[in-house]
Amino acid sequence: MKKLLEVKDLKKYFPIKGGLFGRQIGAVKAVDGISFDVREGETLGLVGESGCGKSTTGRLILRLIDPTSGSVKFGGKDILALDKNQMRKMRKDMQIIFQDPYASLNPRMTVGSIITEALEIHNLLKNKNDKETRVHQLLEQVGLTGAHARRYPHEFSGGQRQRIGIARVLAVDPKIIIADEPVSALDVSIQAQVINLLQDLQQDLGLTFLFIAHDLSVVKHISNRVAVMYLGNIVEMAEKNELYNNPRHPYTQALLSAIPIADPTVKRERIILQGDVPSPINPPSGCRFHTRCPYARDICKKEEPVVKTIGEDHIVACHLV
Amino acid sequence: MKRPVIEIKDLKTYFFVEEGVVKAVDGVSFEIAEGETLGIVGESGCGKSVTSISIMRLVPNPPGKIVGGQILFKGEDLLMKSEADMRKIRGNEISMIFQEPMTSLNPVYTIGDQIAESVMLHQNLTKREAFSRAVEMLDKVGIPASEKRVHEYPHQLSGGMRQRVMIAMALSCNPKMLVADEPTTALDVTIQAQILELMKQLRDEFNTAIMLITHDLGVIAEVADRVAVMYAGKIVEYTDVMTLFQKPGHPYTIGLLKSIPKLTGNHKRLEPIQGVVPSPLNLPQGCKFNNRCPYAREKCFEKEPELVEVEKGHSVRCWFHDQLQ
Amino acid sequence: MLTYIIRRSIMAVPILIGVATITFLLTFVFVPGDPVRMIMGQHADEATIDSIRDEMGLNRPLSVQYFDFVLKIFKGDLGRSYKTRRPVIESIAERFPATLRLGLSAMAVAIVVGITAGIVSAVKPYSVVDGIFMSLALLGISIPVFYLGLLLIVVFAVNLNILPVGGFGGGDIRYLILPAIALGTAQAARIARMTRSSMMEVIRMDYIRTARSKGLSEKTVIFKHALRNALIPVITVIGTQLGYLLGGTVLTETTFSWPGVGRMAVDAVQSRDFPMIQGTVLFMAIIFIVINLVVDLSYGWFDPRIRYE
Amino acid sequence: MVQKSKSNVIWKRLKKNKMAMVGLTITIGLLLIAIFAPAIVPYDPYTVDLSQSMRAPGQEGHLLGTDQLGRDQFSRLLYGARISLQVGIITQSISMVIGIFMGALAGYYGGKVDEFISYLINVFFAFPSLLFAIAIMATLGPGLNNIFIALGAVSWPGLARIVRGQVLQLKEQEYIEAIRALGGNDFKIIVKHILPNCMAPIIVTATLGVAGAILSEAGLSFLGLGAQPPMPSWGLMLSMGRTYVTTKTWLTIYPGLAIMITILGLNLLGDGLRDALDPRMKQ
Repeated sequence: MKKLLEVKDLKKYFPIKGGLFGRQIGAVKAVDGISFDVREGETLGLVGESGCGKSTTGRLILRLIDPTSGSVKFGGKDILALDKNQMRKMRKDMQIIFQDPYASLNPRMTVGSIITEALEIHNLLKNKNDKETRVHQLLEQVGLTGAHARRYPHEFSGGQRQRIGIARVLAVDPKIIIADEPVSALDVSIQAQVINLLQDLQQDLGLTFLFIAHDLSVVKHISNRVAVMYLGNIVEMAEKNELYNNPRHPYTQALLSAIPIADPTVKRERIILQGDVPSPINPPSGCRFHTRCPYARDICKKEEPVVKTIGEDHIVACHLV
Repeated sequence: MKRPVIEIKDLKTYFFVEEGVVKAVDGVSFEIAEGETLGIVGESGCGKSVTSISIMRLVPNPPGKIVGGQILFKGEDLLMKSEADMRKIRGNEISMIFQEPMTSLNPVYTIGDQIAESVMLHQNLTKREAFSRAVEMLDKVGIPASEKRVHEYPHQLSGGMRQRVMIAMALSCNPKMLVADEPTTALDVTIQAQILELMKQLRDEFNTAIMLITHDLGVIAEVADRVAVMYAGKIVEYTDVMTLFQKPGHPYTIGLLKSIPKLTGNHKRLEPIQGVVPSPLNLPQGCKFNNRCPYAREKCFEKEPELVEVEKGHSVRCWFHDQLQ
Repeated sequence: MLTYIIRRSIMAVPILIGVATITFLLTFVFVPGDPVRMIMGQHADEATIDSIRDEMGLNRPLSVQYFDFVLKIFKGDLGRSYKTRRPVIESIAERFPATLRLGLSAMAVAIVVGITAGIVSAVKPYSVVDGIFMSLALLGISIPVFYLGLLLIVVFAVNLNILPVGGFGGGDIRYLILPAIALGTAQAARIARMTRSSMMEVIRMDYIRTARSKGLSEKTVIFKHALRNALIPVITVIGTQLGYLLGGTVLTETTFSWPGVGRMAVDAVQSRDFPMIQGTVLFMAIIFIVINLVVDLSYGWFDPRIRYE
Repeated sequence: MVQKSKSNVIWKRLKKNKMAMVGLTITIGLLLIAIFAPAIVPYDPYTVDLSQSMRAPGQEGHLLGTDQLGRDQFSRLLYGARISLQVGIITQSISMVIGIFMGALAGYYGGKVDEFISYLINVFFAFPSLLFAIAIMATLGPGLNNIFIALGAVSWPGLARIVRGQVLQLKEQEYIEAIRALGGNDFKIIVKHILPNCMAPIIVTATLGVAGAILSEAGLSFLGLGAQPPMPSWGLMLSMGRTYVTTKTWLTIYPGLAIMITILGLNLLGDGLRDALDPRMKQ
């Protein structure tokens, strides 16, 4: 399959200012050298706990935040090299869906004008009649009706708002959608509706997804491949069944064993990790996971592990594999 | 079965707002025994949190008010108690932990202060004794370097650590009952695992009755002994945890179980519950679930079903529960 | 904490320079016409005026004057009055104690009355007492201090004849009462309103629910858990209020013929004595900067999150 | 669900608040007085008639008495509303133009722009405001036009600080990110998405700012540094009345009352707007 998005050695350090004269005294290493590809038509899941850098990654790819270094190629083109105008055009192909359905829609605009705005930015309207038809069509595509266009966001439930956000994204007919925790703010019964919608759209429109989430069950359900992040690094990445059935990195193993399973008959051996995730300001030396890793050895403290390929499409960054 | 620590009978808590009356909790009954964990599960707005603050008698008034029912704790009705008597029970015999560890501790006092405060109040200890009790509790909940940590402020601790402090505070007076309102929802999954493990361990050690409120069926399956499923202010199903997952009796429970993605097995398409939770000011006539229920028939729109025991220890609020499986 | 204090203090220096620059611009650059001529009148001869200009250093290039001006401020030299030819700082030193006396008494009354009323109102919101307090507070922020001053004079000095109409009275406390009340009322009202709203906000916080769930009495919940948090924004208000208060002294001193810096500033404006105006305004600004620095530092005590920054 | 726009909801909330409606009534009343003063005054406010000097209220058809020059106080007070409202509205317009521009610039772009504007704001804030206004008036000389400049210069930093804070907060909102991701340009984002959503605190601040400006003008005129005779400025009238405070109290009481009612009305309206625009603060 063709690689649609190629990310290489992407880094983002947020400076920390302080001291007597407000100089830079350190950096939050939010994303610290990650590489991955997303193939056309697939869903790549990006999982990790809070502060691992997964949301920052999504924003870096879209250049909503400027990366410190690294490269992002979309359809073979290096988008970090684009100027403002070229980037504006490029944005049509790459879109984002957000986590909070209450914060992602302008409360002062009607649903219709929210969607129209997206169409207008990229001059996708032929004439005035076209506007209404397109808006209705988009709303229907996400399971709402044309009558909803005249209403304001506060008149909708969380799940419906998420649908409106999706309609806005679909308006510009993107090739890839970065979905940043799109269902984690929703109730269980509504979550399923939105997940199904996303899957239907992918099938109908041939979309590619980068699906960012902390919920491993959701990620497994929707993804083809899954990458696991810890403290700004990708520690393991594989085809989803391979990753969930045969996790090789100790962090992946612990993460999987920590998920509560909605079935009281399943009895598992839990790996309970000690302590908290260390601060990304001064991340641990060597392997970043060594402070919590049950198998850590001397080498883990000293040397950063290199990424190894251990099977078809299965990579892992651990000294012990 | 062990004797119940608490029995809730037909509890009703309403909120009187400008637009009308919200029947947040509308006739809820359940009981919890020593050392037992009752899980209360439901989606946002179903009344599970209001149930918990009703037990603590901390419903904000106005606009909220407990308008009916009984809360029997050690045989006495908490709703009949004076505020002064109630204060002797809160934090002492019934304790509570909350969803947001980041905001549930007072930012301007050390965690030692905050734990010791409870102990001094309820156990008549001196400040010095209370502080050593605080250190002991911090040890129990697995906070390293407790002697030093006891003098730290909440903002110096991570979310997981703060939730441990909340638990230490709640258990510091050896309560008979612990009310835990979504205690792990705000935490990461590896930290959630730590906290759930800790709660199980402490329950066994102190033989506390736990009421665990959550929206996460996974958490329920892990720690609950029995479960009450709530929808629109009412319990729709009430049974032990095995039965709930293997033989769910209410269409809402069935719907919930079908709509969550599974970690094991292959992935069929999810089957979501259609529609949205109705507005609490505008609940449907008859069964409150009728507008989303795939099995709804005429009767469901006419009359609301009672919660009936369909077999021993398994109650369901549905006209057609016998025809569902 | 020490770094915090030092950093905050260092940050005040550029502000001070900015304040000095604006004052300089106002008095030397934007003034239409020649200030010396304005003072000396139309009939003074050119030679006299020029010699005064020379004496004042006004014949040097502006940039030289500016650097000289800023440097002198750091040495505590605010120039000489056009009118009396005395150093401005001397006149200020003479008058400032009276202003300080007035300002401190007003603020002390305002803080005590304001915070007490705010707490009482917040604990029983929408009660009769709250209604009365908040109506009074609303009147308090709506009444001009000079009007309140005049009303107090009419009632207590003229009609009841129990307190003096004005003047300093050689430090007699009876002379202080009316001006302090006039000046402090608006501040008390603002502090009361802020305390109330801050308190009501804090009372809704999760940690207050936690405190209640521990079985603490309402008194402990309010005075131990809520108050300290609620006071953090109130302190900010007190800080900004001191600015209004310093401005208010000008009006109060004029109303009550109180011999402070404020009245001196007004007199200076009327006689177009620019170094004097500039000196008093600058001096008050410096006082205000120092006050705000102290206020900032006091956050550290109330809020450990800042202490450990 | 009935369709309703946001301003409708706000108006409904405002209507329910009795105090706010009192404030609104006072404010509208003042506006009408200011507009129609020439038509409703019983006497010309500037005509000196020494034979009518110092009439007590009610005497010889002078509702609120006359001053030392025999001018009708009631008529002068009605005309005074013109001056006060002019000061309030013009000053706040100046302050809003500068404040919103500076605040939006600083908040949206951050970095060096923000550092500079924030520094400017802090410097302006370091002056006690009335003293600063006095210093400006001393430079420019007394007069109404100079009051506009002085008070505008004093009040923009407050608004700029509020706008900056709002913009800073709003630009992190996901709906702003969404437009950026779609490729919307900065100017449109600020004007179409950010500013309309921070109108609430701007309106409240400006309403209270009108009150503050009127109060400051009265203060400056009271000190003799603002409006000059024979203008019927309330502050100036008070300062004249002060000379006779022990004998002719009506010359003090009524002008002061006029200022107080005006400020009270605006404060009530400002408070009401705050509650209506930010329902979180109430309840």
